[in-house]
Amino acid sequence: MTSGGGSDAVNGAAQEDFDERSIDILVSLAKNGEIDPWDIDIVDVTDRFLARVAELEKLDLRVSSRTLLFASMLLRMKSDALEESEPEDLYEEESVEDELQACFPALKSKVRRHAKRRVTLSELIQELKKATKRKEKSDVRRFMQLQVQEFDAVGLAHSEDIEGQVKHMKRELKRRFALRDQVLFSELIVDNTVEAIVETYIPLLFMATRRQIQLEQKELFGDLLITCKDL
Amino acid sequence: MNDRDLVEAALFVAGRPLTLIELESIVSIDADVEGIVASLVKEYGEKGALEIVQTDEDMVMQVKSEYADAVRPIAQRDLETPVLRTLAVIAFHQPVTQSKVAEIRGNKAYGHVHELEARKLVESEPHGRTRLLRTTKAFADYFGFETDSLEEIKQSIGQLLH
Amino acid sequence: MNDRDLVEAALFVAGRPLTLIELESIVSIDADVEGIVASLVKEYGEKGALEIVQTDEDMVMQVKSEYADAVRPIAQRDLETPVLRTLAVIAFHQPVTQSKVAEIRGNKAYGHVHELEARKLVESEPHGRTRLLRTTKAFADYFGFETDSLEEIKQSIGQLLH
Repeated sequence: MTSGGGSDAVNGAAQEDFDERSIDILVSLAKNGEIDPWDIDIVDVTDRFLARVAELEKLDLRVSSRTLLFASMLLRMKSDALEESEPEDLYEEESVEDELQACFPALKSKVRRHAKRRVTLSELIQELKKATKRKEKSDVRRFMQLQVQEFDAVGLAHSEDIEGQVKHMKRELKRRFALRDQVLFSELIVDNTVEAIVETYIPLLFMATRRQIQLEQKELFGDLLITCKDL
Repeated sequence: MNDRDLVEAALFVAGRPLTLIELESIVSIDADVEGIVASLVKEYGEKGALEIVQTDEDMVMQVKSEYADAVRPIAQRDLETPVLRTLAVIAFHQPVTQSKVAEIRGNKAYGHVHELEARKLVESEPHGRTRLLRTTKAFADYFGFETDSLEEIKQSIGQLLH
Repeated sequence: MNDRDLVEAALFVAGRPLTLIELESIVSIDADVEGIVASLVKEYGEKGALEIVQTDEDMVMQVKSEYADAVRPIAQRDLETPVLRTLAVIAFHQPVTQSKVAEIRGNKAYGHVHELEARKLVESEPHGRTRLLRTTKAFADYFGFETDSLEEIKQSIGQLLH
């Protein structure tokens, strides 16, 4: 595997090439010691992956669009990782050179009782009832998602004229940036369908990677704030 | 600081039975720990909601049984709710694959199964690419099932569920 | 069962500060919980190794400070060391953004902050895309600071550091 160049992305091989290239980026990060493959920190990997994507400007366009989608998946994982941290994280060993190790014993807490009681059978049954209810709800949600998934976002990104979309978006944004510094993603959506949202989002991703704009999301699932950088 | 108070403080913070040796490790060298415990048992027995119970081997400070039910909702449980919920799903569907449990409970279930195995409430064996989970004898003991037969446990749970 | 004993049992099993509302939920409907707590505070204060401490919002049963060090080895660990260390970082740098804490302590810090907020030792408010963290009155209380002024707490910790 080589990173960057050598593009023989002919239709059938495109998917494989994408996978290879994305993984290639990760492997080269690992080789350079920038990530530890046995201890992946998704937040860190995402940041480094995005930085590397930005470096690889000469990528074949089709492959690059898939790589960006890959990056957006990583970003999603990153936000999930930031949102919730598994409880087992709490008990991981700490590195010994922590400078605060020596200081904290000096802060002594009050001594309270921390006994825990056993769970009763009826509490176990209560939880089973709740688990069953939740499952029913999530089944309904999954069914509804299936309807949406029939639309293939990846396929769209792959087949459409991305550069054309980027150009169009650039014009649209320049017009708006002439009047103010920031634009909301929701303003750009002409039609509230999944297709229209993805068609608006993908060119923005390209422009963000090329550092022409900056995308910011203040809160999870909130609106995207677009700032002009170098249009 | 007197030895009576040290023993009282130790029994309070431990939250579990303490042995004579453990108590002796914190009081002054010539203290009569057995005598102190005996007088604490009497003193606590006479008034209040707490008691000190002594067996041959150890002694514990606890809530008198008549108050136990009333304050149970306030006491912290030794299994966190999400983990307990995963355990309930396993107990009801067992023997059940880990992937099925993850499907019902989400990916966090893998961590929960890990904890439940460490607590020896659940055991697993390889099953294709996933693992097959079931509850253990320790689970039956913990929840007061008279049997550790999976079928009978599932039946009991099924009856309680409806 | 009497209400005084129910309050005593509740404070014992909780192992954490209880609010008036929590206590009221277990005693009889016409009980004077505040009066009961006040008399328990007095009663415990007069003798023995335990105390009941009441603040504006809540009350807790704990070991009197003169016995704390002696029985600390017996007490079950409360906050795990990594969580304590994150708390120390917050207390020393406060008010501090969650992202800054994560930068110092790694991504595990998000889980730690979650636990510290649940324990009410740390509180947060939105701050741009991250959150601004500071210690609470309960923190000052739990670690025996005489003040809950952030500046004074930071200074005390700074002195301990050097």
